[in-house]
Amino acid sequence: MNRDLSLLIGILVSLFAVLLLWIVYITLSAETGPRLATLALEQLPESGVSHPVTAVLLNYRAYDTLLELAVLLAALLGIWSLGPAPAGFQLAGPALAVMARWIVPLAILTGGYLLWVGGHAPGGAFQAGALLGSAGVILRLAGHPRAGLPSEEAQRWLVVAGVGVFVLIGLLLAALGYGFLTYPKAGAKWLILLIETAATLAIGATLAAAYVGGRPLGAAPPSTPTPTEDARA
Amino acid sequence: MSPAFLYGGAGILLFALGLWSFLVHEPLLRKLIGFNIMGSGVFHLFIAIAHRGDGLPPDPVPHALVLTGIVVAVSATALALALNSRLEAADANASASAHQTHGRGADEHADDAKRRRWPTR
Amino acid sequence: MTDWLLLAWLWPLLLAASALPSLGSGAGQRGDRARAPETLPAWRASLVVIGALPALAAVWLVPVGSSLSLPWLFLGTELGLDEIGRVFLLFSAILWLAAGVAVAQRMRRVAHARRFHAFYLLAMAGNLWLIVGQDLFSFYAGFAIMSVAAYGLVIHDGSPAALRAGKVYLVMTLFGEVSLFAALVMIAQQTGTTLPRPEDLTQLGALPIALVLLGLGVKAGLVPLHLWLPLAHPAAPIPASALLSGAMIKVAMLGWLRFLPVGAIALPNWGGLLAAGGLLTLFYALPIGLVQADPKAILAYSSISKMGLLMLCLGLVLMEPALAPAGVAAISLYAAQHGLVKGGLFLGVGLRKQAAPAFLQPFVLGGLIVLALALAGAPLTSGAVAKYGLKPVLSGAEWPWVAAAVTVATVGTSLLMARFIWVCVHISPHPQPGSLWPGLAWALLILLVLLSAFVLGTPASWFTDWPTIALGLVFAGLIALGAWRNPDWLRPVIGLIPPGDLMVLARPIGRLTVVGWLHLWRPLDAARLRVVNAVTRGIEPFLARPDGDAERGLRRWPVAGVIWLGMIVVLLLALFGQSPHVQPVNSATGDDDEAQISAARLGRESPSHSLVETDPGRD
Amino acid sequence: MTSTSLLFLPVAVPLLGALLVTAFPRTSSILGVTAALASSAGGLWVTAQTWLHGDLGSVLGGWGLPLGIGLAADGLSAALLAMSSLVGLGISVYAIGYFAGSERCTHFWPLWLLLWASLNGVFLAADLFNLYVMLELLGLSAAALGALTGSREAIAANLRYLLVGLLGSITYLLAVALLYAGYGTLDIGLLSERLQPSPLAATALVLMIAGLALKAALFPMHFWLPPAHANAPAPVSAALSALVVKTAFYLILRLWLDLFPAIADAAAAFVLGALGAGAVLWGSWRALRAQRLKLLAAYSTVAQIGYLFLFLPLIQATPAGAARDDLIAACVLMAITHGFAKAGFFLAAGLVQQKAGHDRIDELGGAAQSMPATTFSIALAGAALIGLPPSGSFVSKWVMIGGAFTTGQWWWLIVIAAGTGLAAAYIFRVLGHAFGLEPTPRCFLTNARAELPAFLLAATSGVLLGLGAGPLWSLLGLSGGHA
Amino acid sequence: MSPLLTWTTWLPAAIVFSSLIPGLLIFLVKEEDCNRRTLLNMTGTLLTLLLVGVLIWGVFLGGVFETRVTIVPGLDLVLRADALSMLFVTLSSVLWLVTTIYAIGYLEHASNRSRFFGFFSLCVSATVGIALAGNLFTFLVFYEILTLATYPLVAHSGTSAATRGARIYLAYTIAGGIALLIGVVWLRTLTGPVDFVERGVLTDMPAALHPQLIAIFLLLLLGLGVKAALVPLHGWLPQSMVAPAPVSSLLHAVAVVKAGAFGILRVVYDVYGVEFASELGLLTILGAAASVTILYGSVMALRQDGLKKRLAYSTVSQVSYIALGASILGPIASIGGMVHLVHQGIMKITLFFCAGNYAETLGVHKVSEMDGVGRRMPWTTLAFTVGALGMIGIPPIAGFVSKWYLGLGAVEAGKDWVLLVLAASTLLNAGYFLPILYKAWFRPPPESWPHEHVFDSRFETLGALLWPPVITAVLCLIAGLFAASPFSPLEWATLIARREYGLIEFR
Repeated sequence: MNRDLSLLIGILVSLFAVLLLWIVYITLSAETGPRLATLALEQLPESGVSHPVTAVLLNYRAYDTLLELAVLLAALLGIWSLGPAPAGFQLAGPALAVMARWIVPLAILTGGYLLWVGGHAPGGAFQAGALLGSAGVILRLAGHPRAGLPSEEAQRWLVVAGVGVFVLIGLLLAALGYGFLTYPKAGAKWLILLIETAATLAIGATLAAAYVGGRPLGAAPPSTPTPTEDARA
Repeated sequence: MSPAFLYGGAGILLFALGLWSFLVHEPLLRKLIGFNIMGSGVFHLFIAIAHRGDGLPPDPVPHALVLTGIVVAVSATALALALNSRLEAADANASASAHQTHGRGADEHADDAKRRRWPTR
Repeated sequence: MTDWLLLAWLWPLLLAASALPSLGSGAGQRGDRARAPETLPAWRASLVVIGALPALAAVWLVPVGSSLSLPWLFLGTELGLDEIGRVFLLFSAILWLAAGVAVAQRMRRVAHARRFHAFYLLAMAGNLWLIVGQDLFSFYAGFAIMSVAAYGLVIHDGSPAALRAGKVYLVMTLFGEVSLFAALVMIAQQTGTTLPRPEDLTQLGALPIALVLLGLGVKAGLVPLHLWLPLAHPAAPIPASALLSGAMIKVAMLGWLRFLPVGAIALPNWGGLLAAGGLLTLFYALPIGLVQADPKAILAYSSISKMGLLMLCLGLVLMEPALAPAGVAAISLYAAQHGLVKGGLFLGVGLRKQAAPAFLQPFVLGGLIVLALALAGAPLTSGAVAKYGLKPVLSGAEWPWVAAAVTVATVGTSLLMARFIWVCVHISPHPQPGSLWPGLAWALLILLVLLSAFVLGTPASWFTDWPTIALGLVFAGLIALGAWRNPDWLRPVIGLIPPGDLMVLARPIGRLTVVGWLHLWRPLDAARLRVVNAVTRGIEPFLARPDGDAERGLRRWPVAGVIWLGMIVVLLLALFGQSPHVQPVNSATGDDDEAQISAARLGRESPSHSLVETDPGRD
Repeated sequence: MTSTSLLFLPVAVPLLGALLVTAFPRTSSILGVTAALASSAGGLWVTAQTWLHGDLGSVLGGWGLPLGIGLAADGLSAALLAMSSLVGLGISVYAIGYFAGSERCTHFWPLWLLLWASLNGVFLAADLFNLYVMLELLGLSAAALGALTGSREAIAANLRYLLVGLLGSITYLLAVALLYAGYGTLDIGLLSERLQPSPLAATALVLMIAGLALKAALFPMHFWLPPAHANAPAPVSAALSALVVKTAFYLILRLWLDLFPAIADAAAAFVLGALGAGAVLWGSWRALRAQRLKLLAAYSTVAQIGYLFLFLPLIQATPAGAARDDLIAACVLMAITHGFAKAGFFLAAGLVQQKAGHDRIDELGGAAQSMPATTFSIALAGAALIGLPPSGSFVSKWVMIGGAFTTGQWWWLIVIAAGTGLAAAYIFRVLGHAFGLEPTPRCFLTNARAELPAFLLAATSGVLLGLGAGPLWSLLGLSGGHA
Repeated sequence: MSPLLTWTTWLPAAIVFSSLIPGLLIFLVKEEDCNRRTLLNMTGTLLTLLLVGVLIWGVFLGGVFETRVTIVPGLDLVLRADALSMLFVTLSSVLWLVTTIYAIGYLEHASNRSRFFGFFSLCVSATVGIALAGNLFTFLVFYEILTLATYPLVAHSGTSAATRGARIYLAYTIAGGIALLIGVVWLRTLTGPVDFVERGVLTDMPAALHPQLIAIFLLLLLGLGVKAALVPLHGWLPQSMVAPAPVSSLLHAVAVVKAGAFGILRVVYDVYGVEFASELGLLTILGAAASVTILYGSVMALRQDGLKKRLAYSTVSQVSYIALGASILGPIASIGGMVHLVHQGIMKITLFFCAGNYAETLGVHKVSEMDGVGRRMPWTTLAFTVGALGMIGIPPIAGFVSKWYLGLGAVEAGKDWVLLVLAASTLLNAGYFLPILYKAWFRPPPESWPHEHVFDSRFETLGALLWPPVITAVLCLIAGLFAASPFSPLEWATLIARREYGLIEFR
């Protein structure tokens, strides 16, 4: 029964793909207007950042990014609601421990750099957050039960920070009369940077906590205090 | 055969492949991989759309959309994986407990486990 | 003065209401069955007598021809008193009074006395309302109340015979009532008024006339419809049967006189039919009466024959309108006379059976003989006077031989009366106390009958066809002599035909219909049941089976995927089906004119309008 | 601050609430309820503004339309916003009692407020990609909420729901990509002006409808809904059935009416109508055969969604004008009434389940009889589900049948008649158990705080929306701009 | 006149609410709080009666009373007091007062009384709503609410038989409701909003639409026929006799069954117009259905041993008199039909009260157990006799009047076969009522009653149980005896008929 079903799906999907290819061929070959590119690029100077993608992400369509962070938060809350975290991995062997001791600070540093460079070159909150998250994953693999993350209480604040800062700034701007998420020309750069840093921390913590896979356990791990938190705090 | 169409066409093919594997393969992991391939297919299409001829800088908006799409895909996959791990954990200890109490053949347990209701709240 | 008319029937109705069980007293919840039949207090027993007084007063106080209209009562009642009404009111009131005295005395200690009194008063109210009321509604209302109440009187003592008689009476009366109702409706519609005078009734259709004849025929005892009479009279208590025979069956004549165009136009065929019916009844009842053993049965059959005579005369009058004035007066006189005499005879039989002191019996017998002679129309009696009244009708009628036929009937009647006296002589009385007042009332009644002969009749009328009467009596004497010498000479003949003659046939016919009905109904019912069972058996498993998880299949991803993709394909086909309008505007490959057309079309106002208007036909 | 610039409030307030509740888990229920109050106030405020000033629209970020993300609130979205606010408030008040004392309460509130934010976001969004992100947030939080009971069925059902949601969203995203490629803008308003009938537009429409049909559980693709809604805790299944499923239908209606009027044609509408008819019949039949109360309610949702899709062929066949406005308004009224009724029904069913310990219908007699207020709310909600007067769905069925007659599509009548009959059968199958020989309940309201929200929601759907349908007409009248 | 004008708008609505609001409040009353519940009940009934009195006085003065609420543009809820509605509203409010007293007595120690009286008042407000409905939409709304409100009453006793009966009742009425809904909407799409107008709305419809109009009439007849218990659709009535006596008396003898008959009158007179209906040949269909029902109902009643079952089948046949009256073209026949609406109500409610009394006091449910009941409970049996004789059509009780007018109207319209139907029905009625009277009055009572319940009251049974049947029996007599007097049901029906047929001249 499954054999012919998958065959049927195959045929249907390929038919579907042919149609889509034809459509894409027509639309791409037809010389459509410049779409939003020219407009976005012209407005770039007032957006407070020089890199166009970051401008779109954090200024023109800041609302989308806010919601995207909320999606991330929702995913984590969903994972936490499923129950306590499963037991962590046993302490890493010497090779992994050494590598972790090297890789984790490096990841944090490059994350910081990526965050900064986002303003004028490809980079920004998400890439930096991803790196921090990977650092957390490595720590978790290396046997650290809470993937380098602080107590549950702190984790909740960390995770909330990203969306929180964004929303508060938006509301503040609305209160001041500029309109929700409408940055004043002058302060745009610093506001974006502030949002980016908060977002980075939040994304890093969220991804690490998501990898842990459940509500963090109460007890702190017996192993050496990891350098990461204090470095960043 | 402009490069944009080439790249967009590849995106569409990726989407189709992902869709096929998402629908056909029964184990969850293969479904999730299929879903991510579909996602990347669409993102390739977005990137292809962003191309404005080789001289000009590409259209930043699709790029931003792709970035957002990726993060959304990641979080969805995370939640799906968490749900799946809970599911397998539930099956595992259900079959374990079934084994001690009834001592019947292994495969029957699996069916029983699947059907036995988890005590609701 | 006219409000006596209202009082005539309202007074007995109110008394009947007061006879109802009082709320709080004995009819409470405790032992309502244990007590012996309670004897009615004197004042309550006398209600039945007082009830008839206003009617009697009305006869004298209300001038003839006056009328009292009460638009608000019932459906607009019109009470009045014409000649016929006055005569009927007179003899009915007298009869209700005389019987009332008997009821007051005789029916005090008997079981369910209170119930009998209530029904008696109700019947009286109905009868009087009927006579006094001129319009259709009053007639029908009085008729219905009287009939239903009479049922209560007939089955009073609850014996199986009484119950059977009651059932027959009720069924036939209801049929009569229903046909009367239909007739009255048609009369009201065809004449346009609810107060039909003979000239309004001239253009009545055949159906209403037939229905009136049929409806009232049941009450009058027209032969095929008379079956209930011989059963009801013997079963009912004496005063009740007196009234049944005396007052109640006369109502039919009143109805015919009121609702048939008597004297307005000639109704040859209907008149002939009625006359023939009357004749048949006249001659049918006599022989059966002769062979009856129960005195009340004999009297019943004599009433039937007398009613037959009246129907004959009415038929003749209908055929020959000229006879109307004299005929109507004669009929009502004859009816009155017959009512009083028949009532007297019945009460006499009652006294004969239960008169208290032994020494009164000869007087009772004497009275009975006098009344019998009056009924037979012997000279110097009111019967002769009444028969004299009928002479012109019989002689003037179209059928020459009718007068002869009537004389033969007179002989028959006298024979019947002789038979009756013979049977009365042989009744063994078992006296009961308290028959003084009924005796007195009876005596007064006989006196009235005798006096009426002299008051009303002319000398010539005293001796109408005395030779036939004499012949009858001689003949009766011979038979009596024969029977006296050897009593069992006539034994085989007596009791040959049971009282309800044709009723004998009723039982087999009843059984036949029931069997036939079952044969018809059973297969139908069985078929219906079979169908119902088949249907339920068909649905039952379908419903009962706890249906498995029909959607488990649907839940498997490949299946869901196929369905989903299938839906996409269908939608695409639906949209791409109308290819012209979906042609891409700026497609490089598409031909140019196609693009122009769709562009032109889109040139006008917002796209949604254009699309829908241009090709409404296609969807 | 003109009213148009405050359009973001219904989204921002619940979002902020969610963050607060996440940060302070111990006081989550009090914070949660205050946030619920605030967000329903915000939603109702936007509806009031739309009622007074007509359609509102504003662009976030101050960059003008093509670039920034537009928010729009016309009659249609204002009405649904009002529904989601009121129903949300009812569910929140109920949830306090329902989750009191269990540690699940800390998980419920944040996810619930995120769900609420995404609901309001969908109703207000005027940008296609923004809608995608909102749908994702909605799908994720709904799936997470559904799995709260932690039972194996719940987790399996919600995993399947999540996958279905993802498939739907990714297809929707593909359509967005195509539209952006073809017409260069993401805003619905601009797009509807630039859109010409072309294979691209047709494919995009089909993709979007396919994706959203999955999320709206239209008949063949409804397989994920019954287990997901039946195994979720009562307030969550109320939210899922009453609100979440509605958003997908709202989007289809919005796209059908505003974005693709030129492309959508009668044949496509007929296909969707036919699927709707199938949903009505199959959903009602399965509800009649369901053994558990919540499964019955879930299948009844499938049926009611079918009714909504029945409106599409009718609307498509009626030329623009008062008749078409009536039909659209009736469709919205049906959606809103079902929202209130189903929320009331699920909350009441939850109470019955808590009291009886199970929700097998055949053994519910005792519990149903001992809580008159709850049974009365089930009756009122049931009347609304069947479409008996004086409920709102009666008025919408009246207009629907009228539309079927005027457009000559008489075959939908058979479906409506059969649907109503089956609905009456399964509702009164439940109510039949409320008249057993159990002892007489002492008084009407046994536990006011728990029973009142269910009762009020059911009463609104059963009576108020029926008699008070007028304001909705004038609210929507504003949107169409027609006569 | 202005103050007078203003209250003419809210009076009809006030009447509907005067029974609705106490009903809703009664739900909240605690079970054992009897006197507050009775207080609410009595205020509801008396208030409604008072307002109806004021309404009659107002209508008599020629005032036009109309409450109009537009729910949706093109759809408005209209409550208007015209002559026909006054007839039905007076009947239901008077009988509601009597039945409430009876119900309070009957359900002395019963369970779920708050629930019972709550739904009871809802039913009455629905009936009043049906009576006062000014257009088909309002009629349909209240028609369906009546179904909803009566279901819990039929299922009140909670036994399996009750639930089964209620389920059957519901199946019929919901199906009827759907048919009615489709018919009404179809009509509305053809003619626009359908307000009840004295001489009918559809007289001048183009010929092309006639087949549709006939189909619509059949649908409406199907919907209304369920409640009016026309033959194929009457199955629910005998089954719902499991309901307690007050329910079966007010609802299944007056409110529910009359709603169907009233609906038929409305459709024939105020929607189609009786001349137009006869043109389309609709009246013959209605007449045939009514006649078949009359005979079938009576024949079935003959075979029932259960007293209430027999009365139920008698209701089935008697209600079709009204339909028969409507189906004969002519003012007199319609007078007969309309006045029978009232007469049958008061007579049948008397019979059901008595049946309830027998069941409650003596535990007698079957006709075979009724020997000698007249001796044990004379006043109840007397009321039963008045009602039964009235049903048969024995003058001077009310039943005769309507039968007379029906007969007269039928003969006027040249349909003599109707007389045959009336005659047959009278005989059949006698066939199943007189044996009961015979058993009650003339048979000796049994040794002990099935389960006699001795009340501590002076009368034969509880005062509240005894007085209602006596009052309604007296009402029957008065309606019969004083039929022709002003303000009698007959006069009012004549007024309606005169307006329906446009006979302007005033007698």
